[in-house]
Amino acid sequence: MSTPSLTSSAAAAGATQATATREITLSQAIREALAEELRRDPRVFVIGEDVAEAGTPFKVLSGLVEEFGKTRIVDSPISEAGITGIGVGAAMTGMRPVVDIMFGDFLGIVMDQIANQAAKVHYMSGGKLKVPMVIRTTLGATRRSAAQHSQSLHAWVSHIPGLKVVLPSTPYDAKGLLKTAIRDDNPVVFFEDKMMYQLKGPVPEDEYTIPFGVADVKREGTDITIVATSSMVQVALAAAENLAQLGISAEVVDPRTMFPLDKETLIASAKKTSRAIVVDEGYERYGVTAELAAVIAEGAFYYLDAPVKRMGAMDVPVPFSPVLEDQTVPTPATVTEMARTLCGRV
Amino acid sequence: MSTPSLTSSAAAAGATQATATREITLSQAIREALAEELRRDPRVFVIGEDVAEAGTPFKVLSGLVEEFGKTRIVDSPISEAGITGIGVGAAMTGMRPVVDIMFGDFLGIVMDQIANQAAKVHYMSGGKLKVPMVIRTTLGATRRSAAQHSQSLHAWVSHIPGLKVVLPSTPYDAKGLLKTAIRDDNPVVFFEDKMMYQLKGPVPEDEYTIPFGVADVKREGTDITIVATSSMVQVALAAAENLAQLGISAEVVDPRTMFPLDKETLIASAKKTSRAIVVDEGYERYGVTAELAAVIAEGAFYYLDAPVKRMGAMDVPVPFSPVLEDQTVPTPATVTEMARTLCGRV
Amino acid sequence: MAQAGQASRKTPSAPDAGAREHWLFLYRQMQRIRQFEEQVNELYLSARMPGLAHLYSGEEAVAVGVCGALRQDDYITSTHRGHGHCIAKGAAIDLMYAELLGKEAGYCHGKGGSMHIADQETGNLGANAIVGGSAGIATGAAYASKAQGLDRVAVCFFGDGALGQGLVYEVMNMAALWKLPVLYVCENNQYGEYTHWTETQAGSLGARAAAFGIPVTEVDGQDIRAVNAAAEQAVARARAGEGPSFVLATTYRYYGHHVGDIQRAYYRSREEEEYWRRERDPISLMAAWLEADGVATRAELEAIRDEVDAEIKAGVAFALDAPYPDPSEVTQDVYA
Amino acid sequence: MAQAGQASRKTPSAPDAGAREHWLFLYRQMQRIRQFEEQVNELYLSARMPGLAHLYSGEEAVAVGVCGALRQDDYITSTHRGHGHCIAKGAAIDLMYAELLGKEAGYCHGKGGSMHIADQETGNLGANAIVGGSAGIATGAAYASKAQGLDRVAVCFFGDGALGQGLVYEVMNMAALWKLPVLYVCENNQYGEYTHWTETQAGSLGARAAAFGIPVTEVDGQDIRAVNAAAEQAVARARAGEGPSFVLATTYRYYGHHVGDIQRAYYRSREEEEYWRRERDPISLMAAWLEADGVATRAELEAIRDEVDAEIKAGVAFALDAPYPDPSEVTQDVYA
Ligand SMILES: Cc1ncc(C[n+]2csc(CCOP(=O)(O)OP(=O)(O)O)c2C)c(N)n1
Ligand SMILES: Cc1ncc(C[n+]2csc(CCOP(=O)(O)OP(=O)(O)O)c2C)c(N)n1
Ligand SMILES: [Mg+2]
Ligand SMILES: [Mg+2]
Repeated sequence: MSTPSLTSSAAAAGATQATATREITLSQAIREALAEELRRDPRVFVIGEDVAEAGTPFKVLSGLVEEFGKTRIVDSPISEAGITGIGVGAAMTGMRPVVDIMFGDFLGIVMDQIANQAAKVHYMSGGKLKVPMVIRTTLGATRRSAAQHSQSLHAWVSHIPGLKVVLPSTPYDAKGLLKTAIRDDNPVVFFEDKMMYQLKGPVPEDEYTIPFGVADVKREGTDITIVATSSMVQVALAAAENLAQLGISAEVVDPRTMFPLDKETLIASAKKTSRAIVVDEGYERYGVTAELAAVIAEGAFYYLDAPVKRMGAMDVPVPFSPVLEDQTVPTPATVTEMARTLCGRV
Repeated sequence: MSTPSLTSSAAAAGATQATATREITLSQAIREALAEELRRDPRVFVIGEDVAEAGTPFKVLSGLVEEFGKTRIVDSPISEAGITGIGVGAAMTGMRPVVDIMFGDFLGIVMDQIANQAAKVHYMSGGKLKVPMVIRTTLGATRRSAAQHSQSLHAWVSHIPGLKVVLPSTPYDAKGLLKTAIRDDNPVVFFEDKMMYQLKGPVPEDEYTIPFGVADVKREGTDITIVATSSMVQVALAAAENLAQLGISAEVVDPRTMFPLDKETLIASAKKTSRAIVVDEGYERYGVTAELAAVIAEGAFYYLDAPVKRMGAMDVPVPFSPVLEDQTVPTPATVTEMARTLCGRV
Repeated sequence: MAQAGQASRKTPSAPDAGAREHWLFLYRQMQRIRQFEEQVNELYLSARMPGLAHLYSGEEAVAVGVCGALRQDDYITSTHRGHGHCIAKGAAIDLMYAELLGKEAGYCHGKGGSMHIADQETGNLGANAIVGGSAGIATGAAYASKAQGLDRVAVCFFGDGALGQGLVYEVMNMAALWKLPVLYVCENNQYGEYTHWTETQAGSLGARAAAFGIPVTEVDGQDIRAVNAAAEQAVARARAGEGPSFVLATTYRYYGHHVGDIQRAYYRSREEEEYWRRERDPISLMAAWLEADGVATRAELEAIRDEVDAEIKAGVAFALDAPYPDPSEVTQDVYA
Repeated sequence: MAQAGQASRKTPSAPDAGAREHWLFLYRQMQRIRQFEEQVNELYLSARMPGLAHLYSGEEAVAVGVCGALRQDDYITSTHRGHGHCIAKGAAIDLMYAELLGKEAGYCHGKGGSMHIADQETGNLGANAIVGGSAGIATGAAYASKAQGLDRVAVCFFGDGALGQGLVYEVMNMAALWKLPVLYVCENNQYGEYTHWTETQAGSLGARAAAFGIPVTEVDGQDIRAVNAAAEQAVARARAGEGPSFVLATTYRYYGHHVGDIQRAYYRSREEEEYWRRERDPISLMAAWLEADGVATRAELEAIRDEVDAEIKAGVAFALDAPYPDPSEVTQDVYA
């Protein structure tokens, strides 16, 4: 909660800052972060499938190749393991690669390169070598893309020592955290919610970065804590709005980075409100909600009035049919319902 | 706790059974299970690196090729993704492959085939196709094998709907669970602790299977519950012995399958003792201890006298040097210490 | 209600009297795919289909030529661009549309959608949304066929882009080593998404299979006779226990990478698209040949086209009318 | 204390006066590897080394011949069987032993062990315990060299078994496509673990690289001149910006897959092992040639051997005496 002023979203909104801000989309925020870092540091380059002229299928990188050319915005074959490995080697030898893995679902192909190579090189070499690289990928369902293009697999990488894992939930956070990721000397996996690319939010004109490991209280409240990640932050905020109508004051806390994890802020909020729900779009079982819930249950044990409740994606492969898919992800309605139950207000 | 008599280890010890038992190693138990299923069902075959004449580097499969020949015990190239994919396809078309992935660390190479193919085929096809296959792999550190050959990565697969995940802790469990795995119509990932291959234990002469989703109380107790998996069950039992000396009665519960998870037994034990520790050899953060702790903290919330404590592997790549490596894994001493603290007996 | 287009028994490839049925069936199959895809595009443009789809238009001769050499009990695996393979292997139009619209009557009860149609009845082991992801499955099906002492063949369809995936090389090596009855059919439609294959592939495509000792046939993927002949030969080889083959078919996709890829000028020219449609259309080429060789009259071919048109219209109507799955189905079929 | 064996500047390969130094240096390097490994085996057998190790004995000419064509600022990546590559690229004997024994003074402060020795100073980007796992790293280092406008070359050493890993094909394709300065050096030592390579590899090994348009040189891996000449040529090509090469070296490992693999009769004969040791030993062959061509006398070669013997003994003693890391180091170096 004691976030440096420049990093809190309130600050971003211009409340206490002289800096001019404008509304841009999350997609634009990502693009700006990349463009600024590409300009600042000649070691940075982007590699991935259709990242150049196409600007990725999500058009997130549109325009970069025009400014930076095809040697710094590199179209690759459909070889995710290969480009990740090339990223690791290039990072070890002085570059700062940003590897684009189009869908987070493809992490299964690159886990060896991420978890056995990138994550371990620094430690195995006794601290001599390092791997300053960013893997940008996506998460999120409800795009009607079915089981192999809709997963949120950030739990896999969050489990692995040596990696840092980032899940921005607003354009402001996305830009500041991506710049930090690129400047970090470690492998960072950066998850973007595909459904949020068009989400608009205030972003300062001036340069800024956001430190890792600092949770952001997206909304203050006193009755219940809703810890939410990425896509689920907007869901939690909408639920908090519903709850306010019902006279329940919900605090929404966004950890922003899965590792390093700002346990203190999560625990402090739960201690204050004495109730907590954890909402994340990954599969619920053995997922991120388990870690966050366990951290809060342990850290706020003597303050909790009710068990910490977990709301992840349903433990099923993501179905295609809209009537089925829409049930698999927490919504403002289901989060509101859970909060009401937890507060004994049903 | 209400395990069918044949499946509890007490029964295996012959206490209530007429069946003759003998002491065999975990390695022999695995081999017996495979041999029996290979004899019983012509659809079963084993594929992996050096599984035939070499009987795997751990010699677990020694002798199988002599009985079943090279068409059923198939030496493959060093192509883990390839053989897993072949396993999926063969399973979909009437075979029952047992794919051998020598080190669990190599799961990173095969996660796409496991998590995007094997796990999802049944669901994506609307229930028409199925993938009855077993992936046998290993876990466990302290073999001085360093960061890429010492991991316990069962959290990754436990996260994925469509998979079942098994972690036996005794020869008895290993044999009964592996036979169940081979007969299951779903993809099952079966983790063997490399350090336990020579562990001996009683195994009935007669055939038996052990159902999935039934936790086994390895030792009864009243003061504290220690939930432990795989390699950590022996550690927990040793700690329980220590604790008994100190007048603390510890109950040791082994879930045996990560999915399906016998939440009831875990929660019931924690309710009874009002204190719980969860011990697992995977990395602690975002690992199996998080899920188990969260399940207990939620399910036994109104009964717990202290927060549920997690003890996983240290969140570092596994170091080579013995003086470093030995610190990374819970031991009888550290578990004893934690239990004492939790019981307020330090 | 479902009228599955059963793959005919394979027939000699010379257009003699006995073969007429074979060729007309393949012509019909190409028509079915072409018209199916046109309607998929319509459904997308009119916002009646959830999500996206990757159309096979322009590539029909590959799927149809290859599947024309298969038996119903042979296997195929398919890709994200899979409608053509499914239909060619015998899928019913109405059940496919139902799947694309997420309806209960669909092949996967709406759980799979465009990228995951599977149909056990016709040996279709499923489309796959992971590029190259089905190479293991097809090879495994061939493994099973051999282990079971059957003479079934498995066909793995994949695009030029899939040659970027290491898995494909791993399984080709094993297929060659163990003489598995599998055909690797590489559809080089010139592009992977928005990039020409020459920008992502070094050396020679065929040589990659040849390196494992797998015989490679390069065919004109717009010429159904060439494709079918190559497939017949490869299938015969596979059934005889002589091992895998690699068929490299040069072809072209008429539409964008998916239905939403409308602005394509930045990666390929309108002239190029027009050239292929005008000069290299597999259906027109086949029709011309069928007429020239006296296998069929124009009227007969138009009758087929019109019959297919009716089948397609009925299929769309069926799917639009069909109910969605019951919401409770979401938790079913996770485990067998 | 560490006496790093710096790779000498490359020299013409004809054994003229100016080349004498070059060849004697390479001879010394082979001796260092051979004797290093003998002592590793001793340390294992006498239970003074934690874990296992994969010995390079018999394959020395490959690492030494290739690294003899490299500059210190060129890169290598290595494998589980990595001691030879590390020494050939310039690692110090004592620091290597210290690493193998898990000591603080080791190259990785004891954190890496036998399978993970890395040494930035000599361009060694690390051994790797994932078969094929370093192919991306080497290719990435070559990528960086090119992007940075440097003329550094990266060498990826790997075994015949690594050709089973799809990753290798993925990166060869990109290396060829982008003309990266990388050498893929395949050490075909006849076996992957306990299986002869012909049982796991179909077709031709070299053709797999050739398929991507990568030039392939097959060399006798026991003949240091042949290896060195092939490497010189490939390195020159890489430095000139002409792209990757593939060197396929036929060689043999004298010991088991690892030090614990003592009973080998079930997968290879004693006669075969003896044949290679007797007829094809790279050190004996080089000595014979050096003497025959008058490059060095037997006495000179014996002097080198004895100097190396002393270096090895000192290295072992150093490592045995060296302290273990402080236990608190376990949580250090997880993040940079
Ligand atoms: C492993 C993987 N990487 C990337 C993608 C995204 N993707 C979908 S289709 C496609 C292009 C495939 O090209 P090609 O194999 O030539 O098939 P085509 O679309 O041309 O039929 C890509 C990159 C994917 N689905 N899977
Ligand atoms: C991905 C992976 N699979 C399996 C292993 C286990 N393994 C270690 S060395 C080895 C054999 C390697 O053979 P080769 O590449 O020929 O190298 P060599 O040992 O002969 O030098 C195997 C299978 C591994 N380390 N990594
Ligand atoms: Mg294509
Ligand atoms: Mg070898």
